[in-house]
Amino acid sequence: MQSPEHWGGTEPFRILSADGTPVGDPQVGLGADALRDALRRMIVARRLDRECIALQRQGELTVYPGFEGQEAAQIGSAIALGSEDFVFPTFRELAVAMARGVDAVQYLQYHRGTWHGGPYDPRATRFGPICIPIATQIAHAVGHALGTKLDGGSGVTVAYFGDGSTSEGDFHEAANLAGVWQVPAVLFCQNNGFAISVPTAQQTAGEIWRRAEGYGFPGVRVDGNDLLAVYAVTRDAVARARAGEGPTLIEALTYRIGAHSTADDPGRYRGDDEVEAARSFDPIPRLETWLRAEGHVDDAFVTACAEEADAFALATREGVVATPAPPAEWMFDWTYAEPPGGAWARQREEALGG
Amino acid sequence: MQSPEHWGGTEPFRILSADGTPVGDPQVGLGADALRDALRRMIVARRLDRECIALQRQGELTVYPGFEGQEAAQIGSAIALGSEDFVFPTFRELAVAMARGVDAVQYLQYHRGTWHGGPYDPRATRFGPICIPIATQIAHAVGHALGTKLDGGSGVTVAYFGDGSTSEGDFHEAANLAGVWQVPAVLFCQNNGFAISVPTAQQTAGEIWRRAEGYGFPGVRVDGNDLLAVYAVTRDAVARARAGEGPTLIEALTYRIGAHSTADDPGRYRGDDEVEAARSFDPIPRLETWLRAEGHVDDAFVTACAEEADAFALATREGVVATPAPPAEWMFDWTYAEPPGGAWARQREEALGG
Amino acid sequence: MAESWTLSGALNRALLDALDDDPRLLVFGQDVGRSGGVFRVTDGLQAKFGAERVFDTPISEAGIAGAAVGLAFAGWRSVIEMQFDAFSYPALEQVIDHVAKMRERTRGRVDMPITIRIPSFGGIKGKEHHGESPETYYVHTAGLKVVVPSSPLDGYRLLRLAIADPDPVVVLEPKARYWGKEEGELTADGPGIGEGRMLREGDSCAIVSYGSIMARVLQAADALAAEGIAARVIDLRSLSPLDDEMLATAARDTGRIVVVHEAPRTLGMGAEVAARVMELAFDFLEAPVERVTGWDVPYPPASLEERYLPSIERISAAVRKVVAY
Amino acid sequence: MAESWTLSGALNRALLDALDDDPRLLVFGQDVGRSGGVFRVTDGLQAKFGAERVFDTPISEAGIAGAAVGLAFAGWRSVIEMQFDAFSYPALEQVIDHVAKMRERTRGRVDMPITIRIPSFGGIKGKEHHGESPETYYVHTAGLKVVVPSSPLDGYRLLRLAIADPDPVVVLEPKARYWGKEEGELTADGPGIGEGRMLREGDSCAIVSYGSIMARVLQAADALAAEGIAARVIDLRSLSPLDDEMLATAARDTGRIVVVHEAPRTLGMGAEVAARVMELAFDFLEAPVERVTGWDVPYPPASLEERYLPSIERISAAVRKVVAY
Ligand SMILES: Cc1ncc(C[n+]2csc(CCOP(=O)(O)OP(=O)(O)O)c2C)c(N)n1
Ligand SMILES: Cc1ncc(C[n+]2csc(CCOP(=O)(O)OP(=O)(O)O)c2C)c(N)n1
Ligand SMILES: [Mg+2]
Ligand SMILES: [Mg+2]
Repeated sequence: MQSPEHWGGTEPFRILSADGTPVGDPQVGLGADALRDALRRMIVARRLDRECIALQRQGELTVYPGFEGQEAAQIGSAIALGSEDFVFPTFRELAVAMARGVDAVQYLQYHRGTWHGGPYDPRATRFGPICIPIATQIAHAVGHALGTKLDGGSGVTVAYFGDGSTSEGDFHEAANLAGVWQVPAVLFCQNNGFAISVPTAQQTAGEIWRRAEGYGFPGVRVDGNDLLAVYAVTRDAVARARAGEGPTLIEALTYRIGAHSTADDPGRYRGDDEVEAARSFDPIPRLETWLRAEGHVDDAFVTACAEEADAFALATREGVVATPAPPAEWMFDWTYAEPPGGAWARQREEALGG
Repeated sequence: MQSPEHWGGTEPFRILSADGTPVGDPQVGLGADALRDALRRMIVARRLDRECIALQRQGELTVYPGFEGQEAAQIGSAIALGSEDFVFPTFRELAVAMARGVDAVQYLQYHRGTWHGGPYDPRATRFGPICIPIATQIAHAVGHALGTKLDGGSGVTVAYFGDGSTSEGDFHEAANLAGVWQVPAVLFCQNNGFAISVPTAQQTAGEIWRRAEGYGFPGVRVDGNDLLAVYAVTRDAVARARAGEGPTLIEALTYRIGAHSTADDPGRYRGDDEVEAARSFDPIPRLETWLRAEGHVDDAFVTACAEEADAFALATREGVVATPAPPAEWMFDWTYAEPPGGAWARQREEALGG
Repeated sequence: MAESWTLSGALNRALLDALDDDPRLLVFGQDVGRSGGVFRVTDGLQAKFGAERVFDTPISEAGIAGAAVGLAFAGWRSVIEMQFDAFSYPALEQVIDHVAKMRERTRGRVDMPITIRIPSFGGIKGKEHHGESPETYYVHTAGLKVVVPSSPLDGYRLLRLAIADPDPVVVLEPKARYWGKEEGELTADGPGIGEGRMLREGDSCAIVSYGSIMARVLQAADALAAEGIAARVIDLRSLSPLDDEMLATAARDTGRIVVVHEAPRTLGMGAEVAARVMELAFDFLEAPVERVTGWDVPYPPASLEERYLPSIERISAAVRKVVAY
Repeated sequence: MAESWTLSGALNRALLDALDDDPRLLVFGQDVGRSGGVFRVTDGLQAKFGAERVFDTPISEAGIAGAAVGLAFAGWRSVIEMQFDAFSYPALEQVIDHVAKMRERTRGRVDMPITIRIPSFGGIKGKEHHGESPETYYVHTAGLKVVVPSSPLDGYRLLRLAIADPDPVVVLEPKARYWGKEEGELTADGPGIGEGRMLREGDSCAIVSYGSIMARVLQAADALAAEGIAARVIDLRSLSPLDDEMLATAARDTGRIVVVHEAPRTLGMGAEVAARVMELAFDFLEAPVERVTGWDVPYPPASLEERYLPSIERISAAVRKVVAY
């Protein structure tokens, strides 16, 4: 089985089948080093994701939304971006953040409850604030891309979002604006099969990638568990955008192996069999198998990745656990660039004096 | 010329060309009487529309949004509905309202500023309140259709909206819900070329009818100035819905010959030449020419229609002008079915006592 | 022996009983069906009443609210859920323009028996957008009624009353109190929409509050009682309409009012309470109405929420201040 | 000789001057480009600055606000228009969650220099949704500033200040006053955001108001002066932040405050003014703060708007009442 039942309809673009055999041309322009690096990133990301779940269970993080199973979709797309590109994520793109060079400890401040949206510097990392209100960040991405276009810049803006997000009005308005303005943007949907408990089939009666045509730009459906395929379609979309040819909508079919978040109990809405089946098209073994067959990686490499992953997870844990609560002044420090006097200033004193 | 420049892209379904010559099969199931009646309705509606503009100029109505040029789109679709069907309109569907049997004087209370949304009884007329917040009524239609489906009823709910309305999040959410719920609904878009001053080409880079595929149901583009074609596609969509086969999106290409409303100055954003060109594909002469060629109507009939139209316009004028301002109690009478006591009741006294 | 109820359980029971009583009642929203809601308030309802009456929706808050309006035209009554406080904002246009006004727009011909459930307020160390107090947006909107239970038994009552009401009612559920317990019989009898509840008697001053923070208000009142300050405690529970009578009596009896809420101060409920108390009983006021509230800043991250939420100390200090005034 | 300006003309000039001064300023919204805006406030700007800087958008209020947020990340400053009061509601989620909070969310790293222009208030015999007073929704939202000019010259000033402000500012334009004239020099100098203006001196009482209805307040004050009642008149002009100082002084000097606005009473600005005045100057108050406001009902149709809007009679009666208290 290459895909769970929820992947009905149009077959996605695919290069590696679930067992790691190429069904398309694997020469996507990633050399052996880059491919190894991609595998390494996936291994490290998954390990960190599991560490975060443990951290949450131990009370060191608040509710945490894992991404196990989505590593190829996230890393395959993220490595197709250049340093001038800019990402507006949801709350589930830790692996993208890492690929963009965002410090994991900084990122996890969000889930530690230390600060909101962007504890990291979104301008320096070119990775926007973590965004929870569903689909709102897509409009930010489109506006940002418009800004780049007006500046004559070469950067591309990528919005990440989930299948459930495509039901929000904000998805639609942003996508339509992207088409009208012909901005250098990529709308990257990770269709991971669920919006919390609601399967994609109950989210829409259509196919998400097909929405693009109604906005006047191309849409593409890709196997989101196939890193090569994800990389290839994202690279093409980014190239189109950079060349001034406008936006692309990518629907990457993947599967959320874990719970929606540590607060969620997926046993209420899906069977273990479904999750077991999903393990058979896990993106990591898929790439690894092929890379081994190609002779690009061996046991030693994979072991080294696992060791690096452990070390990174532990270092991140230490960093997270060591993060102190922020000073109470921060409640008032960032609200306004030009803070009001009067009652507002007195409130500040009342709050901080006490 | 069959279509103004803004009708690019996919050719719409058409039965009568602009000069009244059939280019498709005119046997759409409307007999001679029904066809004559449709022409009569168009003539009467246009005459009333012009009367309303005059009434506004004379201070008898507040701002009025005319529909000249859209008579075939409105009447062609409205006569495809049965008495069990239900319409949720925008603010520009007076001709639909008339075809549904809504009393014109009642309807025009809205524009007289006598009362909001539905001065007529929307349940009795099966014609929902006039709706200004763009695209919001589409969700009402979808909810209403869901209600009918749950009741096992045979009625179909039709939402009317404009080209500009398709850019709102509410259009999208409602359309997607219609697909997911597979409700008996028809989403009828009158693409009249403009949203106030903004031409459709700046409203979206796609084609509106194509949006349907992304929601998992059929979309169709029709020449909205061809009454036969509009009737045929609407009838089919209604039949599909009634048969439990779900929603259809119809994009009817038409042209708003007049201003957006009596407060609008179209000279600021379009040339007279464009409007002149639009007159050459006026829906009324198109149908009339063909009906004359078929021998279904003659001068006497057309003259009788014009006389009826004059009489109706004048009677409506008299009715409108005679409408008194509502009593001030109405401000409080309908806000709540179970009105609060306390401060609210005291406000009522304060307001009405004074 | 009386049963013990959590707020989540009592609300669940209210929905169950209402669905049982009225075959034209629907319950829908994100994750309310198969999974039973993120706070389990709709647990088991789909299994019992079927997926036609209790169903999951796409993530489309405006569409959900708009569909409820259309369903009302078709004679259906709806309970819709907005998953968290801030996620009710995408529906504000539909709620303000139509849910609140449709009855008026149709001159009374089409009622809007729509209940909008919104898990609200902070105190659960939630992430941003999960701890907001949205009441001002709804209370200022004429045509809506707004209620806030602070306990399981009152939760059952208010939700049943909201569903039975022919007008749209926003029910703000104190998410920090979903798992707190109370013993007693579930009943819709008792104080109605528009009536407050006096939770403690007292004549030194009156503390007026609602929602999650009521629990702290009661703790503060108990501590103050030990100091010899007998603070009356009023649970507003109905923010719109407000119980003017109870407020006026409290002002007349005590002359000193402290109002406590989590929402930011400016144009929070405290402003309306202050203005009304002044209108109703100016001559009896011995001290200015004190507002103990969240600050005029965005709801802070988890690690600072205790510096934002009214604390027992802040509440007590305000009471001491008005009493000493 | 000083020029004569309409409010629409002065606002247009403010946009023109701001676009001239700052090449990174954009103006966009529905019909603001080619047609120059339904109230002509953006007339001629696209012709002068090009369709890259002044442009029409699809009908997507949330998308417009969201795009402005993204543009701010890219270092652009935006003036966006919501065509009428009620048509700003579809953007509320973006405005509350992001426009108001993004600076805080990014710990000050990304400012939101966004100006949201909204033609507001009633009095033009408009249809439903065209006469609302949306200020409460914005004023209660921490992170925003909210200003309301009541005259052409102050309109120029406030719009320039709003655009120059590094924080998001909502500018509620009194649409009933777009065509009223005032003579003088256009300048951004003078009272800033956060400051009120005293339009009439007087010590018998103070009438506090803003927006379209200011005109009536002044007429009432003039009529009252003839009766021997010297009412101070305060144009708040900045609803958030409020000019506490001016309110406190007015309360101390007069002991009697009447607040006038079009918005429904419950949780309208009058509630906040009343609560603040009590906090700031309780001991000086000789009478309860009177609220002369719209009723707690939807804005009525044209033929009843005069029964809804505060009239000169209602304003005068309230003043007489507090003075006689
Ligand atoms: C406006 C809004 N409504 C509801 C929610 C609650 N919510 C959080 S995540 C989620 C599901 C999102 O599904 P999807 O877009 O598929 O992303 P995924 O979680 O699968 O990554 C929901 C409904 C929210 N965050 N924002
Ligand atoms: C939410 C909202 N935004 C803006 C407006 C202002 N407005 C009234 S009509 C209109 C244009 C509508 O265009 P379209 O949908 O094409 O319908 P048409 O007027 O052409 O019939 C606009 C923008 C509105 N009524 N509602
Ligand atoms: Mg998903
Ligand atoms: Mg149009």
